[in-house]
Amino acid sequence: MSLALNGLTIVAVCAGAFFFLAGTVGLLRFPDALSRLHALTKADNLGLGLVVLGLLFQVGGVFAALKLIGVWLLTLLAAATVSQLLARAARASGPHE
Amino acid sequence: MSAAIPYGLCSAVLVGLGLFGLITHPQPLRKILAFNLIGSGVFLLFGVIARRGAAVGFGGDPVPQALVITGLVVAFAGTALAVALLLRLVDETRRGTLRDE
Amino acid sequence: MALAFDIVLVLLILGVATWTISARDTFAAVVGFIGFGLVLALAWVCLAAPDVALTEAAIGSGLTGGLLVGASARLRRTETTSGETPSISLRLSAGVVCTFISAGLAAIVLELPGKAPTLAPQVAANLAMIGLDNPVTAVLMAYRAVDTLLEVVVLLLVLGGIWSLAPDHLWGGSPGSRHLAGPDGVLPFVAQLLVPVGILVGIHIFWIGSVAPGGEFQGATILAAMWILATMAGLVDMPAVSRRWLRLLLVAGSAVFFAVGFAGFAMAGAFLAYPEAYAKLLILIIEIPLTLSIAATLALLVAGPPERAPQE
Amino acid sequence: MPDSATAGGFLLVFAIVLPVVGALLSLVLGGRHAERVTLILIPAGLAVAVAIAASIWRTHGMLQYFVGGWDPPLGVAFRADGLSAVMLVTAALLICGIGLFARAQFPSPRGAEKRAPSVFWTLLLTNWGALNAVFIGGDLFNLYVALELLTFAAVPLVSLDGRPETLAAALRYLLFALFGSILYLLGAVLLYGVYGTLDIVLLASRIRAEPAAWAAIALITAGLLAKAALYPFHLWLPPAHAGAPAPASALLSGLVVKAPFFLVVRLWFDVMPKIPERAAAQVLGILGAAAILFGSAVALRQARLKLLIAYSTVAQIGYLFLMFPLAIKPEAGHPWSTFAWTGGVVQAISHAFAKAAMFMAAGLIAEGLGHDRIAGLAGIGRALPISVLAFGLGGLSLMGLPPSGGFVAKAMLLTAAVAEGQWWWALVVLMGGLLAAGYVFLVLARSLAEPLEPLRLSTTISRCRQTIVLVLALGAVLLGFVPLEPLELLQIGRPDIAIDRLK
Repeated sequence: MSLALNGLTIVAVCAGAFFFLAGTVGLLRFPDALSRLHALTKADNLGLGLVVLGLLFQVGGVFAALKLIGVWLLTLLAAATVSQLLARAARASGPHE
Repeated sequence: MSAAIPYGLCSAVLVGLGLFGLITHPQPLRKILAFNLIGSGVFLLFGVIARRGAAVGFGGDPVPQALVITGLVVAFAGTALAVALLLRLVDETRRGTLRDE
Repeated sequence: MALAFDIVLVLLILGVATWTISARDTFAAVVGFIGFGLVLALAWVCLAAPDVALTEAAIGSGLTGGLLVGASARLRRTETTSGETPSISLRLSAGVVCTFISAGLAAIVLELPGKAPTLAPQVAANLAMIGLDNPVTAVLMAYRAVDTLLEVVVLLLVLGGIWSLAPDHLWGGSPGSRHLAGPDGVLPFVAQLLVPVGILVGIHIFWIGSVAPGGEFQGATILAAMWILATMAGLVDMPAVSRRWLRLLLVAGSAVFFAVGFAGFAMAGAFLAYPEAYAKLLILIIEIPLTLSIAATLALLVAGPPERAPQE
Repeated sequence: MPDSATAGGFLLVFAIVLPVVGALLSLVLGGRHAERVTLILIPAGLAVAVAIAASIWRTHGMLQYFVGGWDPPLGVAFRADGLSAVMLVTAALLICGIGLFARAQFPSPRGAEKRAPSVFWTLLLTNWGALNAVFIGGDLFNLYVALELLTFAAVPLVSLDGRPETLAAALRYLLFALFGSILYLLGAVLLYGVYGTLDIVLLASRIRAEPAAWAAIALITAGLLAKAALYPFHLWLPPAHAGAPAPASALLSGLVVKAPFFLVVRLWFDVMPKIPERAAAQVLGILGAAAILFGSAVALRQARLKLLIAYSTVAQIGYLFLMFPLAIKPEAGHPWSTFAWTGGVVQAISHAFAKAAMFMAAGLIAEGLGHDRIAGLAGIGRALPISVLAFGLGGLSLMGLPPSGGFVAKAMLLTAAVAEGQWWWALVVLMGGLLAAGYVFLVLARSLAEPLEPLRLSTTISRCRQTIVLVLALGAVLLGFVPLEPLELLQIGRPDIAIDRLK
């Protein structure tokens, strides 16, 4: 049983790490601010979600699991806000990079 | 030999790095930043010393850990005062360095 | 395996630190510093100091970072004038000196006595007397309470020092400019969502400080951050610094601290001593106003000197 | 060395708590009341300081207090020996003089709270509390917090007038001071790592001659020197001390720079008496000598009175550090070493009085003239005779002419230097005295000269304020008449009491 759980964790966390990597590549390679943000926030939110999912198989109690999900939700909120603000700032300062 | 050794070496390098920044950066804000790096190095060294003192079921000696918390707060206070002084100075002079005229 | 993780983490810390020092742009350096603080918090976890990790993340990275971001954004306009870089010979000699210092320090670290001195047994031996389970809180609030008391005074003093930088006609006014909440603002929406959660988290972290990692400084920092967020979103406005209630809020923590300290003369025979039966209660009585005072002080420290004239 | 709290130890708590609580009270009540709170607390604080000194004198032992009843190394101790007592009383007397003097400059009128007076009075109290905390601190980390308190209380005083020059001076001061704090803290951390305590007395019994201890002490000393503005760390001092308002300059130059010096003395004579460090002490002496010669020479070339006095502070700080090569001896208790040690401490006290008087006299002169250019001083000797007299009397002490505290101090240093065969320090002391005479007479000659046109003061300067300044200057002079007896107070609590051999 625990072997199966460990396996699920490894798969989920690795998948999460892959999305992080993809997001970072996007950040570095995409041409302008908006598409960089697009790559980064989408990929990283999914990546973190997968990592949290992987860790959920390992926690002992319901409370700890809720805490982990809470962390994910807060990060989602923060990422969404910050990318909104950044995008507005980018649009306000013009199309040049 | 303990697991704290890498962090001890890290703290030594941080102090040197911060000092380098302090000497070579002319802008006051970068100097303030460098201070914070040196401070982090010093605190980290204290943390290593605390870790070495693990005993009676504690992961580290709680006294240095508590002192680091106090130190962090005091360092923040110093940074806040320095930043406020700098911003006011820039407002007054529109000039960002400490150079004499 | 654990050692490999430590080494990777250390390399990461040093990499971010080098970036912070070497970045050409000040703003980039500040962003690097915030990242540095977060990675450093991980190091504190590895050093079995979760209380410090929380403080580092909250104050060392969060508040200091926020302060520096604000400052560098305001300095951006003037930065172009100060583009001069130090001469190569200065950089070289500084590099040599700093390498020497780092090497010396590293040698001392490696030479630290094999049997490390520790006060942990003494801390543990008296823990039951105070009724706390978190040894770090016990050190902060009992054994070395006088340090904590002076530290809170330091915070207040620096706040007074920052206020003193206001021009005469703004003395007593409110810090920062008024943030107005736009109708379609993202920030007000988030703030309305996040502030209540943040306040709960702050209180929780303060409250568990007696038994688990956490405490008044960490909790207060989160509360302060929520206040700052609410101000930035335009939900609340920074009060005029001459307000009596604000002054009372700022001083309440240290006042109660001093009061309990003096009561110690009568109850336990020494300044800042707690009678055994009431130690936990008395510490709580100090900590509640102290947390609020520290939170207010930290938020106002970030807000800076008054920038708007007081309304008569 | 007492190993438990002593009777009367609670007085030490009050020495710190009274001013700090006063400052908090000022913050709550509003700036209008800050002055009143200060003036009420000054006699109380003075009484506490005198009571501490009297208690030490009577019992012939140190006062000790364990805060919260927790013994070191777990808890924090406050301790006062003879040296602490003398510094506490000096600080209280000077704060008293500065407070009375500042009433006219920082009045608190009815109505809305004013910025400068509220800040000044609150910071005066905080400085006092921080100074007392330094003088009686028994724990290196507690002392770190106290030093930071002192720095953060001192820096805003420099930029009180908000001009760009003083803001820059304050920022530079703060950066130097923060640099000093970090070095100090690093040293303290190393000491804890090796010896497991930060308590000064426990450290003294555990410390051994080994690289880590040397490094720690070098770091702490360097940090303190940056805060004490010893050459070559003096760069921040002249603009800061000259830019502050006169009463604040008096506080900064008279007392605040003495706090780190006091800690260097604590460290070298109380923490590591067993480690003979003659070569290191020579380095301190050389830096001191450089400060004397450099500071005095630059002071001679100043065009502004307050800058001249500030550079003279750089020089006079140098004298303080001449005591180290003369007093550090491998065999403790050598009679001449006690002589040099006492000379250094008397220099600290007499300079505190003399420099406070000189800065405040310069403040009055600048207030009267509307400027402090030395070239424009002609006629001020007739217009403000008492202030100029006070300046001259303070100058007497700086030069080391009898009768003055400065004379006693410098004579003791000279004697020790000659007796120990380190004649080069004697030469430096004499040179410094000559240069000091140069810059003091320069000012006096200009002040006493006949003006080309009759001098009209821009404001009237009250006689009362001039008298306060004169009293402080007389204090520096009177120190020259103090017989050896109270100097014995200085020796209480020192491990090597050798004063008997001197008699």
